[in-house]
Amino acid sequence: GGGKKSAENNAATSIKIDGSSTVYPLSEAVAEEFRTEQPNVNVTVGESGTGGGFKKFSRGETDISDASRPITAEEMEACKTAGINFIELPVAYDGLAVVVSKQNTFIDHITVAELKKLWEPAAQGTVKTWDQIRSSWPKEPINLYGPGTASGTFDYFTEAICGKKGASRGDYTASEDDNVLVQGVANDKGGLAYFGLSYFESNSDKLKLVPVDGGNGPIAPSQETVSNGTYAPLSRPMFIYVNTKAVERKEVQGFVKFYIENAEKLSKDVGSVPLQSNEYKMVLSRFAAKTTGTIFTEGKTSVGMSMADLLNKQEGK
Amino acid sequence: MQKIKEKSIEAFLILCASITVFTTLGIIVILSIETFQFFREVSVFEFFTGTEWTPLFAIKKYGILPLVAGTLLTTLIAIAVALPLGLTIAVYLNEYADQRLKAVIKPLLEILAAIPTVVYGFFALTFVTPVLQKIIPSLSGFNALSAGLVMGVMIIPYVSSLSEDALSAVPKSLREAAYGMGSTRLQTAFKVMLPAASSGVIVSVILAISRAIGETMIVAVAAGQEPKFTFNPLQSIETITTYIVQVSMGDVPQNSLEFRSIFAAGITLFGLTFILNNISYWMKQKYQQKYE
Amino acid sequence: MYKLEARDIQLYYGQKHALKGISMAIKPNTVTAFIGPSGCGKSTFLRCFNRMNDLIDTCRIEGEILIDGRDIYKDRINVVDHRKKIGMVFQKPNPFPKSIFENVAYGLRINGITHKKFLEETVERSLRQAALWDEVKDDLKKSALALSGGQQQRLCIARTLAVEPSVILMDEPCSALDPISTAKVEELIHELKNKYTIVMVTHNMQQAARVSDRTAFFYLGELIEYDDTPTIFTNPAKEATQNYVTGRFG
Amino acid sequence: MYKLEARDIQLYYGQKHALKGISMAIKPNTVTAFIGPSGCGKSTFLRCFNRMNDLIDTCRIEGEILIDGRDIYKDRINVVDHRKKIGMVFQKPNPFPKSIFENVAYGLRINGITHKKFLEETVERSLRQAALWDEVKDDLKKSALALSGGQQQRLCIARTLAVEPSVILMDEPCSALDPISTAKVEELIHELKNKYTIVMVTHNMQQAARVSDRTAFFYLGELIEYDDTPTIFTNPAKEATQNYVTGRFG
Amino acid sequence: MFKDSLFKYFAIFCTSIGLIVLALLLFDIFSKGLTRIDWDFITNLPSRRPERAGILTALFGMMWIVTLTILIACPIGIAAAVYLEEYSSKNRFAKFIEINISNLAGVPSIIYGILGLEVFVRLLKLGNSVLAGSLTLSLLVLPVIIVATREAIKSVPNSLREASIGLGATPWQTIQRIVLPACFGSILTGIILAISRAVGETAPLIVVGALVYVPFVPQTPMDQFTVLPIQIFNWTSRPQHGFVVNAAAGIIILLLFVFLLNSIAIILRNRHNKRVKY
Amino acid sequence: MTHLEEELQKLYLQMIDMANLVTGQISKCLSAMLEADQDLAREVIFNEKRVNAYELKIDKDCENIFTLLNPFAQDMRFVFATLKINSNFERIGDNAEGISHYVLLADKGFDKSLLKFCRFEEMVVTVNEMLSDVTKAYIDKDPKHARRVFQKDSILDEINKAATDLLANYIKENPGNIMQALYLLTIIRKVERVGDHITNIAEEIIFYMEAKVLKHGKKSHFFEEMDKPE
Amino acid sequence: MTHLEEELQKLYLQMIDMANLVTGQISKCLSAMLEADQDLAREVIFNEKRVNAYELKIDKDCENIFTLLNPFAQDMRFVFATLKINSNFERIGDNAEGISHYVLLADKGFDKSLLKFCRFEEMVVTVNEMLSDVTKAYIDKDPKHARRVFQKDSILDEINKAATDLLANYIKENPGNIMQALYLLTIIRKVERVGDHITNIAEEIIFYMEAKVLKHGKKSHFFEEMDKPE
Ligand SMILES: Nc1ncnc2c1ncn2[C@@H]1O[C@H](COP(=O)(O)OP(=O)(O)OP(=O)(O)O)[C@@H](O)[C@H]1O
Ligand SMILES: Nc1ncnc2c1ncn2[C@@H]1O[C@H](COP(=O)(O)OP(=O)(O)OP(=O)(O)O)[C@@H](O)[C@H]1O
Ligand SMILES: [Mg+2]
Ligand SMILES: [Mg+2]
Ligand SMILES: O=P([O-])([O-])[O-]
Repeated sequence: GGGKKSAENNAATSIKIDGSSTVYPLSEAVAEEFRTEQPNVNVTVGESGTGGGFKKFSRGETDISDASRPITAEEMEACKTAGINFIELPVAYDGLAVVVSKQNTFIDHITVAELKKLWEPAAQGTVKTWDQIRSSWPKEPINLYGPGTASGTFDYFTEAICGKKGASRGDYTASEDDNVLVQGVANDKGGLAYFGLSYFESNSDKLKLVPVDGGNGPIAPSQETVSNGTYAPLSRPMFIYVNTKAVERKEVQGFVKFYIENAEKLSKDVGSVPLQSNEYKMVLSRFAAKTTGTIFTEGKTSVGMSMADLLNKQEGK
Repeated sequence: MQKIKEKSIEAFLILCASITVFTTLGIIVILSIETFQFFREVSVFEFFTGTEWTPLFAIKKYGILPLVAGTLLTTLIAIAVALPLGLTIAVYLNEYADQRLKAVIKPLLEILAAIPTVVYGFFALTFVTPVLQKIIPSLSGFNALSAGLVMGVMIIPYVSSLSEDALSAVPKSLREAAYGMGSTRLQTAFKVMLPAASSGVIVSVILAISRAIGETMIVAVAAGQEPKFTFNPLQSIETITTYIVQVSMGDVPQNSLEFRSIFAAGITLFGLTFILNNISYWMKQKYQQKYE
Repeated sequence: MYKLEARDIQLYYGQKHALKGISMAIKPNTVTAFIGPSGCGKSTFLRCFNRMNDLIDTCRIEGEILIDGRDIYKDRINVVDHRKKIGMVFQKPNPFPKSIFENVAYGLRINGITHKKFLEETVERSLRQAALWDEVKDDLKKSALALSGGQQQRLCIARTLAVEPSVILMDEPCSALDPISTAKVEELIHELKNKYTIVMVTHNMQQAARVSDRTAFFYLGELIEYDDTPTIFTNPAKEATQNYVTGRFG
Repeated sequence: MYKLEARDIQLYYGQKHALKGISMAIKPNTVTAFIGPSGCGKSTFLRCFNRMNDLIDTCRIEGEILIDGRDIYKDRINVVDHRKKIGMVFQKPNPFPKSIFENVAYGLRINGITHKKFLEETVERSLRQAALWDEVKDDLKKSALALSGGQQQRLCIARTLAVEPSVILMDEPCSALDPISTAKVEELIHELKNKYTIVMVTHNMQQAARVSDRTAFFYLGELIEYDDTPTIFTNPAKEATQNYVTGRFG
Repeated sequence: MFKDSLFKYFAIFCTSIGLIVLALLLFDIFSKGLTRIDWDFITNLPSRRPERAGILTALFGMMWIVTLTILIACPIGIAAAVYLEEYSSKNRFAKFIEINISNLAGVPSIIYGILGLEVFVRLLKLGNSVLAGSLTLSLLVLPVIIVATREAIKSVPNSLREASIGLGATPWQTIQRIVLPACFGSILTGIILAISRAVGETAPLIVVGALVYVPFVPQTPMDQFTVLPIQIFNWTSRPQHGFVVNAAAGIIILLLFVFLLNSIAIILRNRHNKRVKY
Repeated sequence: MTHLEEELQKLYLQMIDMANLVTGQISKCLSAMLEADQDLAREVIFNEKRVNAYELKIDKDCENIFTLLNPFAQDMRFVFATLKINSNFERIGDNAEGISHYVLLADKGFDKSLLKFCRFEEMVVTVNEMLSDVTKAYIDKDPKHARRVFQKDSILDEINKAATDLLANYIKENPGNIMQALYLLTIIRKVERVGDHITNIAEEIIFYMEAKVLKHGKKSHFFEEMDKPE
Repeated sequence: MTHLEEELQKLYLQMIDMANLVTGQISKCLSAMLEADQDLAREVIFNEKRVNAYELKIDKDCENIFTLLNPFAQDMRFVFATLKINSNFERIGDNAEGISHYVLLADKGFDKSLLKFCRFEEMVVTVNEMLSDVTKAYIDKDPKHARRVFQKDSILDEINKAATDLLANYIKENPGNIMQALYLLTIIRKVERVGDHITNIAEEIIFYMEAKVLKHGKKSHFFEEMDKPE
């Protein structure tokens, strides 16, 4: 019908991006910069969530889908049935910061095991005071804050810490909006939260960052440590998925290239963490090669793998 | 010729009126298709009796009651605020305040209904909760109480303005009768005016409740997203609307069971409002007072 | 001794001089009718007697209104208590949206009376006095709004009687009623006269002629003539009264 | 030749038999008054003449209504056109919330007449006929709602006259008016009689007595008596009529 | 008497609570956002840098959406109300519709978004256009308009209708020339209430595909769009502090827009009410 | 009982009083005449004031009822009839007074034979009967009683008609008794008039009860003729 | 002019017609008597039907006005007065007819000297004047004219009183003319009655104009006494 026709007409001058709200700032920044490059191309960016983005993507309604998690099997299936092929491109990291209130004086670092003890489903209703985690900590009540269960951050954190997606205690304070979590934990002496690193950076006056010991000693997240993978396992990759059909359009091709080339610089601007420079090269070549499909084999996740490894693995395959 | 014109106009009007029916049908169909799929995997019994709601966790439980409880709890708190405050304000504006004051205060209060609800959400979270925590130390950072309170403030104008309209519509003669019998203003307002305006007041309250039940952002921001089967207002809870907005705009894959659960939740909410509206219709019929 | 007395009443609505030096004395157990063209101040004057004009912000009043010899505007009296002694019945029947019983008991309840037996007795007595008891005695729980217009008006009278006032003010009590109901209310007024002092405003000259003992003719805020009803309607002293009652006005 | 004729009219509101075999013939240029207790079917019968009852879903009618000898229910006539010939004036003055001019011109405008001169002439003529011209001629642009009750009712009559009906139906046209306005409207009716056939419902016996040539007494949906007005009020044939006019009813 | 004055002070207290909350909110918003408002803020495109970001496209998108919503919802809502009040008989179907409409008024807005996405965007293939968004919002506000208009129509005295019919007007002539003009004031109130609600909606528009970053002003109803509340919503969830200020500034503009609509309505209504009084 | 009914009842009772009073006046003045009882005649003259007062009172009441209570139909006819009956009774009272004056003038009493001769005693009996008939008719609201008076009135007429000749003869035969004869003639004329008034009363009662205008019954074509041109 | 005013005007004009008619009847019957004009007498008798018809019509109209138009105050008094005036005129008409009958009976005409002797001609002039006074008073609504009749009425009374003695003497002197004398006596009595009726009319006019009850003026203590006990 008319919709399709108009979509094709618009395709000449516009690029549609939709999906994750985590990736949104980066895509927005790229789109903004791209305007100076090619003012005639209208790039639009939406934020209907990774799930919503993939739904549209799989129906051919968008050219590029922002995602804060890898595409799922069902979503791939949907793309397949609709005859849509995609190129999966990691563009940056989202570091997950574990924070406590400035008023909290006793926590200086935390181990992954302790985090697990704190967050695993079994902890629900039983782990209530800090001394249960580490005996040197005071017997004060624990208040946990975390992203909403429908978010990729939640999925990633639970998988990274508790070993299984969604494996988390339920009795914590959840919110979709990380600013809300900031508000919550900032005023809560017994509180602990995890959310995007950028939210810590903007609120470092109110919050205390907790270094995480993933086996190599406590490491505080920073652009540096996240980017080079030393801050593990709490950093997750962000992706864009490009429709191969759209790639046939020159402006899309140009845009994606521009995206990859500028992601390093721009992700710092918007508060996310860039990949390593070499990794961008690999991504660029992946795009140039129009390698379709995901780098994540079914069931496997991104946890604990460096992006370079993953990309290499894919190349190798 | 004229007949044809009249007939075609009527046909057009019927079409417009049936749009509301189509809308309802559309909502029901869209919710039902997915809900039907959902219930192929989840037992209806569990859904309506379960007290745990963890569709996004590793161990998935689909008991809607926590969400229903959360919805009812915040709505209840909002109404507990808006009803007495709104009615008191309505009575005050109608019976005590002079006309000029009323002409200023009424539109001012109506502004409360026009403020974007996100703003209210942050107000609840960053202002009301900390203040309340000074009084109630056990209050958690996200809680039904402050979300409900602020939501109550938001819907005050629904109650105050609409009820005030209803009170104004009560014939002057009735008020004069009450004064003539030697009633005080208080007695006049509560023993005569309010009962006489009951139909309009009920409608206003129902509208306010509907608004509160359907309200999303305030509860999403300030009440938390923790589905708990509790009626303790000091705790963080989750409402049906919060759940729907969280999932539908989150990262969950859209053709998954998790995603479908929002349709089941949606239809539950739809049913809840439906019951409520039937009750209100019934109450309205029962208490409706006609003055010509 | 007069029951009601007004001495040189001047009443202003903001700038508008609505009553101009009205003096009048009303004997107990009489029916007094106020007649006059629309807007001449009949209602305004009537409402002076129970200080109903207090409810209007712009209203200012001078002069004295005496009830049983006491000035109700000057003496430090309690308005609310005072109004209890002066019943009022309005143009349109205005029962409260409650049951018949509760309507009549209202005046007692606001006085804090809860004794069931006493309430029941008073309600019955008042309804009997208002010639309504036989028609409603089996439906006291029924909503007062389900009554016919004439019954409603009699209910309003019963409601007024329940608090045992000594004066009943009526502002066009029959103008909303059909002739049969009107006749019933008129009969009632005729009978109540034995126990109460009644003052009524009416636009219906026949009615004034029929039910009142004395008639006062108002014009442009002034009391033009006040005399026995037969005199007013058969042989008034003033030209203006004559013209008004014979319909040669304006 | 009769102007209006009703032959054995049976009218039902759903199950309720509201008019029971009413037959009546009305001569041109007369004023006919319908009297009877509330709910006896006066308004219902009046509204048969301009098929106003068509608007009520539950209403079913049998029998013939002839206007100038034509059966308006049977012949394939255009209801809307028919209503233009039968003017109607209601209990409460109900001017449209428009200017005086537009109120009177309304009937012409809905017929698609836009010729300015013609409209102006018709408006003036109608207002003159309704004895209102002198009072409003300088304010034709003023809102009709700013007029007094009596003026409003005369405006409604003028509005009716503008479409040049031959019959005017009035349903309690003075019940909302004060006596002075009532007198004016009555005078008007008295004068309009020369050009129009007037049928009016009234609850005011004096009014029926004053203005009508013939009076019909209805009771419980039946036409009890229909005769010259003096006869009805001084020497009615039926006991029931007698009882009603002397106020010995119910 | 004592209770009476006691209640009076309690009532003044209650009224003040409402007003104080309002004052706090407005103070909060204005103190955060007022300084941010300048011509650039209004004319700039969205940007990743808070200080450079503007609301041009969001503002125009909102105007598009609101205008189209008014144009779609008002005629339909009024027509529906006219049908229900003036034509349909008062039977069980009418009762059903009545309950149904107040039911629709209580459906959360995001469900309308889902409906709009399925029906307008996908079924009717309107895409993520202004039109699809307006249609969705129209459905959302329709119940409010219908309910308000019905109440307004109910308030028109029946005698006016009979007068018109009695003069030989057709039903539609009567509605068009008498009924609707007579209750125009109250209809206006309903419309404004509805539009105020529509102006602040975020979630349903996001669901039907309203975007956030749109670097152009929509030219046709088929264009993609964003609206101010979405922009505000987005800004409030950004980590950088500058965006919080932007959000406050955006809210100020939004409130100004709503007040503008409200005051137009209030003026129109007052003027109308002065003319029409029963 | 409504206010109007109360007032009508009062009027009715007053009218009965009036009727009884006037009936008494007539019977007394005639007795006075027959029995040459001057004191009785004086009483009648004195009581005429009462009759007048009654008339005024009833008139005023009728006026007030008309004005203030606006009676319709039967009620209206009742008041109207009462008004007329009242005036007739008053005139009957007038005549009683007049007769009494002549009784006083004829101070020696009337010649019994003259009275017999003129059938005056029959006249007295008849007129008394007529009065009581008409009073009964009024009290019982029964036109049957009223109708009886028409027959009796013709007796009076007959006696009256015959009287002139009879008296002329008498005068010729008893020139000394001229004055008495002239008085008697005047009195007979008055009694005849009383009969007429009683008939009028009867007519009014019938009008009230049956709404028939009997008065000037056979001449009504004039009335109709007058009605037409309007 | 309102409907009521129109009706009152109609009534007023009718009453004037009636007054003129009756004035004519009286003047004709008296002329007939003085000039022994039997035809004129017959005309009067014939015209009595007209008078009766007028009376009925005016009565009916008053009744209708009372019932249908419910007049108040002055209007009410006007109708009330008209009603009474009407009945008085009717009775005057009755008397004119009666006189005419006696004119017919006295078929040779009356003895001029007798008439002079009894001051009958003066009586005729006076009663005619009174009638025109009272008619003028009604037409002009001017009580001044009405007041004139009281003085004149006493002339009639005086003549009437004197008549019995004068006629008795006459009879003694002219025994052949007994019948004429008796007729004359009857006629004089009737004229005196006419005078009374005219006075009543005058009283009613004054009552209507000035709202004063003159009737039985001096006897009003009775009336007040009766009023009290109620
Ligand atoms: N609240 C008010 N404010 C200002 N003026 C008023 C007010 N109430 C009445 N008036 C004016 O005072 C005058 C007397 O009014 P009032 O109501 O007493 O008249 P009324 O004789 O009872 O008339 P009606 O017969 O129409 O009831 C009128 O001119 C009226 O316009
Ligand atoms: N729309 C209707 N549906 C059902 N019954 C009706 C309707 N309209 C009138 N009636 C009934 O029909 C009967 C006659 O009503 P109508 O209005 O003609 O009475 P009316 O004589 O005009 O009374 P009123 O004097 O009170 O105006 C009443 O019993 C009334 O209840
Ligand atoms: Mg008044
Ligand atoms: Mg009716
Ligand atoms: O109240 P009514 O319709 O009978 O005048």
